[in-house]
Amino acid sequence: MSTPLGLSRETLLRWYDDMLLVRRFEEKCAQLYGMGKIMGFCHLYNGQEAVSTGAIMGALQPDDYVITAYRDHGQAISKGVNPKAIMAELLGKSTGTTKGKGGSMHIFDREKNFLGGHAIVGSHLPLAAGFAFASKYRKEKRVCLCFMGDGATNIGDFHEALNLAALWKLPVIYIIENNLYSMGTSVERSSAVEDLSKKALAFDMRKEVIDGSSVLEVYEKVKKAVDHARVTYEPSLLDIRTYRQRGHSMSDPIHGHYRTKEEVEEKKKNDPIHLFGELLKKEGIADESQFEEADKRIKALVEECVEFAENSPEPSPEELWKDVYYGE
Amino acid sequence: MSTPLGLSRETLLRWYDDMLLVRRFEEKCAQLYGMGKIMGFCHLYNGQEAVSTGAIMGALQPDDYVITAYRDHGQAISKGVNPKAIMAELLGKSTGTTKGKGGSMHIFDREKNFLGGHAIVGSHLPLAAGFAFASKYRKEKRVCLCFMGDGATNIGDFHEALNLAALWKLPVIYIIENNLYSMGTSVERSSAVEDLSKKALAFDMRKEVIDGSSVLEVYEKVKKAVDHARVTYEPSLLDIRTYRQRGHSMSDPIHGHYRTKEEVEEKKKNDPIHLFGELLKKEGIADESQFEEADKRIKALVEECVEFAENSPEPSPEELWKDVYYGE
Amino acid sequence: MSVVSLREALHQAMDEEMARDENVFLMGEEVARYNGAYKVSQGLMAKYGERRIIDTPIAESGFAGLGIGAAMVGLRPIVEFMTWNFSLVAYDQIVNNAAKMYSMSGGHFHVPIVFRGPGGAAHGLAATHSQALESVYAHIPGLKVIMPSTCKDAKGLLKSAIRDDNPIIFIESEVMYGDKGEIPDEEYTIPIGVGEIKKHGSDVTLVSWSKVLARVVLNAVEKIEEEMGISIEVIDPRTIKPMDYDLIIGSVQKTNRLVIVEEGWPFAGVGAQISHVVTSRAFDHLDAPVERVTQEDVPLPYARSLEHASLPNVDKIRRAIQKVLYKNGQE
Amino acid sequence: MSVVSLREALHQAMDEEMARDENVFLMGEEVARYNGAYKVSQGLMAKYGERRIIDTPIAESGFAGLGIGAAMVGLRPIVEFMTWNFSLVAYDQIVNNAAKMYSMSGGHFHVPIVFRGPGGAAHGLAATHSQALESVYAHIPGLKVIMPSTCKDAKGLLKSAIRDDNPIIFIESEVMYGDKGEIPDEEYTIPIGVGEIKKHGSDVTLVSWSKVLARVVLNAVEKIEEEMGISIEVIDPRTIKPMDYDLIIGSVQKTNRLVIVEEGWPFAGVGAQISHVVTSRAFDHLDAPVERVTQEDVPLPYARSLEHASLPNVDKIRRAIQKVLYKNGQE
Ligand SMILES: Cc1ncc(C[n+]2csc(CCOP(=O)(O)OP(=O)(O)O)c2C)c(N)n1
Ligand SMILES: Cc1ncc(C[n+]2csc(CCOP(=O)(O)OP(=O)(O)O)c2C)c(N)n1
Ligand SMILES: [Mg+2]
Ligand SMILES: [Mg+2]
Repeated sequence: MSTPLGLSRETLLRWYDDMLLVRRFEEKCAQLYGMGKIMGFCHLYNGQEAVSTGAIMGALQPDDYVITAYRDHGQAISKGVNPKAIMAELLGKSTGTTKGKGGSMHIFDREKNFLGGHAIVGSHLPLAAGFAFASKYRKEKRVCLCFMGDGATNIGDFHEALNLAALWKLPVIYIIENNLYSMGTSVERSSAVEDLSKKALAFDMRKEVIDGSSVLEVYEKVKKAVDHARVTYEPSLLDIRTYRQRGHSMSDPIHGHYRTKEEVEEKKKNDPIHLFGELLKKEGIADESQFEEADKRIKALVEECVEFAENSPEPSPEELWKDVYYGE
Repeated sequence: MSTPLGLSRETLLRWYDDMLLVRRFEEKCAQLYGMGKIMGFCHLYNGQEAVSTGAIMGALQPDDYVITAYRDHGQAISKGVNPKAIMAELLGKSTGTTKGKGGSMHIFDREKNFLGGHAIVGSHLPLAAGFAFASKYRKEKRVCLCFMGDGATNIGDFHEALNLAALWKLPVIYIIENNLYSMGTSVERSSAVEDLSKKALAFDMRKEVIDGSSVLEVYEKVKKAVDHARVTYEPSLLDIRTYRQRGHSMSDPIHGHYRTKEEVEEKKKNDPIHLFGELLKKEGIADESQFEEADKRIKALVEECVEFAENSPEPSPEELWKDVYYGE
Repeated sequence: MSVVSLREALHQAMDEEMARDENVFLMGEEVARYNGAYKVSQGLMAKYGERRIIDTPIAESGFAGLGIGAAMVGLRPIVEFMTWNFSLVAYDQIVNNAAKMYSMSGGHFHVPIVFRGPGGAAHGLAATHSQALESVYAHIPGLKVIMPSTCKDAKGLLKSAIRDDNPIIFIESEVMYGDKGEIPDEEYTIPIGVGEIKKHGSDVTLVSWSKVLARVVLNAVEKIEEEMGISIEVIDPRTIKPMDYDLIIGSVQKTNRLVIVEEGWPFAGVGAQISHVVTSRAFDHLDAPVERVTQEDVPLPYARSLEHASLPNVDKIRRAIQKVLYKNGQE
Repeated sequence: MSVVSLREALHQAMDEEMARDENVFLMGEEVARYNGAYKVSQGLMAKYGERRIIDTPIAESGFAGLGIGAAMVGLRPIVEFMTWNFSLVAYDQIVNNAAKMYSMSGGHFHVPIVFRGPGGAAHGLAATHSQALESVYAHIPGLKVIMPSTCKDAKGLLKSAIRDDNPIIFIESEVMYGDKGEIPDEEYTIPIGVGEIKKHGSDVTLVSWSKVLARVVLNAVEKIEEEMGISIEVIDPRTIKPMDYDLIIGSVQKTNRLVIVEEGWPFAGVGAQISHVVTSRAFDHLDAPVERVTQEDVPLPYARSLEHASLPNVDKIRRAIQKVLYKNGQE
């Protein structure tokens, strides 16, 4: 039986599970935030799941690097970071990914080559060039995926990082998760070019526009960029069109002065999980009952995460003085 | 009798004088620097004269704004800043353009709308957008010419300033004085695109490549950009190809690891003053004797500048505390 | 008198000054259509239009620099940083262009601009989003730094800042935007560089400002006064630079003891400067060395317990007061 | 012992550490083909090739950040800022990424990187190019700040810095690059955080560092000792953060007087921090309040006379010493 892109049934279902896990995880975060158990800023990934699943779980090897901004739960999960540890982090527990130091915006996992979780817009782009630089310096074949929002393409570090990556041929793929808005500001009100992929022209950089509602298209085109980088060390700029179904962060409205309820409803029809589910059914790879089973299984897993987090200890007071200077 | 671009004989000769004045002024600076009378960093303009003369004296109105980097003597002179005051500044005298506060890299003149003289590479580009913003805010027709080096196109402020200028349609013309090197680094070793005008593509900005050895071409094409900005408020990025005949600053060699003596000699054949002189002769607008007369006149003027500077008083000690907080 | 929130007080200051002077405009991320990330500019776009209330891309260095340029040629920009943490990408623009322009241009161009926004820690925002940065700005000649702790001061000082012809660093507190306070009904301004005695006392002088004064110190003093049977004089300098040393020294000459409580980090913080100047000018009046309570010298962690342990709190303030009074906590 | 210039001492440190560890590389503007704007990296490209000696575009934030990223995954970059003035465009990278990464990542990623280059004033470089910025870096937890004043210390401390696993701010002096000094022939390092008594004395302790110590203080002390008939103890902390307070306090317990001479601006400068800590820990030993000599609180002008008047000089140091000794200059 032929499957989409010749991918195995197991692979396709694993991707579906991953997207669903991210969705359910974020919904739980919203709940816990409402209950005051998660503090600070919390930026949810609802609607963008096909990007992290297709790009990371789909196109990457385990020892490839991933770095992203503060909207980082999805990429972390797709890179294999333990969701229990992520949930514990959100609750500020010692079992969290950073022992309660970083919180939602700063998820890190050395073992999984997940290098954060960064909260200053654009400032992580040069770091990504640095990981790629190190890979090339050591003559490794590791590549780096660096995720950013559309709003991040207007800041200076974007220009400096992409110029260095293109000039020195560094194996980094810069992925714009173009969800059309930076907080309440639409792309056409913040960028002189609405087609953000055009920004690659200033660096003669390989570029592509990608439909972020299709996990298969994301996988296929990110994989092409990754393979290209592995062989040639050349970077790419990928403009992945997606949509944020919730408010910018927990304290922001889903719609308001900057986008209408109608727009959000319209966009939700392209929900990436729904579309992928329909495709899997059409292709006869799965049926409704399997999706129901998956949903049960994943909801249970998310509950386990919460339980683990709830039952984990607070960081000890001495923790305040740890990890400030290495080796001291 | 028809003249180039239908410009009056007086105009053409005035431009020739301006270019020659800049040249002789800089040669004198080199002398005085050697004598230890000019301190600190001093960046000479030799070889780039056609740019400041054609763009500023040629294409601008008096109330238009000019801002540039630290290689600023030429633009200041072409904008009408008194060369005596500039020379006095270089000697650190109270009669200098900034009373001895700023030195060579920080020439300012409010009356002439010359807004510096800036020494942090790229940091003046956002200021230029601000002048243009103010012009539009007040519904004036003033435009701003902002000069920068080729090396400045790789820094973040370049990206942020050009995006704001294009996004908000601000009447600013960004002029790259592309002399092929930033200190000892050639354009192809510092920028992912060798054709720097391509950087305009990231902002859908009007752009043009200009031969900086021809004062007439500089005038004609900068004028087009200026007129366009006056009418439409739209910015431009102009890549003017020129050449620095001397070292980066007084302490740097004219040639060395980064460029050969041969290259410099070859490039000097395109000396903009020489080329313009030949053209004026060919067109029968001036002959050798007039150039000799002009050279005498201008050398005398430069001597006056030195005399004025030498005979000017040092800043008074109280000056240290002045101009720190306005109105205090 | 009427009671308003800090958010409203700041809003009124900008509204009144924009009505008063056509050259004043507000620029920043989300200040216009979104009505401000923290709603300080709520309604200003509706009133003044998008010509004077301007949404920017995420490009702090770019729009800070654009504002500086506009100020050089006569406009009076108010540049909002969504939080002061994000000003660090614009640090060069503020330090090299805004602060030095008037001097470096030999008086040709001054820079009447206000940079404002919330600073310091909120709750659970972690290291990059919780910084109290007054020291790294107050260190720079050419800048003035203002940090109000009340609604009244916030409005009066922001109006003075907008009218001032120099670059001003105006640091608010995001957790206080909803806090209410009385402000006069008639128009008023509060002079830059003049501190205020918040509470008279005789045994110890306590200097603090902004959120840590309003939220921690003022709640702690009465409690501590009762516990220890002492009387504390509390001073709010309101302006960090120029600092109102005379007011503090006058108080220390009476109490002979000084405690400084600040949210910033200890090393070369604002408190170190106050401690040095007061000690050198009131050396013979000090019965004990100046004590400082600061944030611990570590990046601020996310977890609530660690965050609390790192920031100034009542216990630390009590210990500092006991120390300058040579009283052992155990007694 | 052999006599080398400061330039050569720094060069040797980088050369030896690059030979010792393949992961060490040098990156910055003009460091490779141009052999360094100040020739500190002279010959390194010829020896190690362009893979390890790397010319960058003018993009301090970009290459500082790239270096931080490379350090996070195990390389040990040396990032040269042509001068520290240009680091201000990379301030966010250093403050938010380099300094906080180890803590914010809960120990997952530390950042072994050295940022180095010349700081402070040279001659006639004016306001934007003459800044002594140690205070705005030492204020930030997670960073170490080193400012050597001799060739020996420069080499030994730079080697320690390159081997240290934390982000290091290493500030040199461009006017001193040609200054000569003795260094041991055998390999050596100098520990970070340990100061040195440059000259023993009994009446006043004088703390200073970097160029102002080497070029101004050391020339002034003997003269002043003779004039005033006193003996001065001179201390070079060598590292600004962590500061060797114990060494200074030990000296002050003997001399009972402290003068701090620094090139930076006064407000919340490093000297304010030293003054506060020493005063609070040696209060009963101080016979006079701590005196500071700093750059005046203005942007540094170009003209030689104004530049000289703004920077620390012998007259200012003499006055400060007279003050802590309660001696009137006129006597
Ligand atoms: C330098 C900087 N400026 C401002 C902010 C505040 N801020 C956080 S997220 C955000 C919007 C970013 O939008 P985008 O890049 O499109 O990412 P998205 O949130 O849509 O995923 C802003 C302005 C910041 N974190 N850093
Ligand atoms: C941000 C910053 N980094 C580095 C420097 C040091 N620097 C001064 S001029 C220069 C080269 C600039 O070259 P370019 O922009 O091409 O201008 P040109 O000198 O050729 O006119 C450098 C690196 C600086 N002044 N500012
Ligand atoms: Mg977005
Ligand atoms: Mg150049």
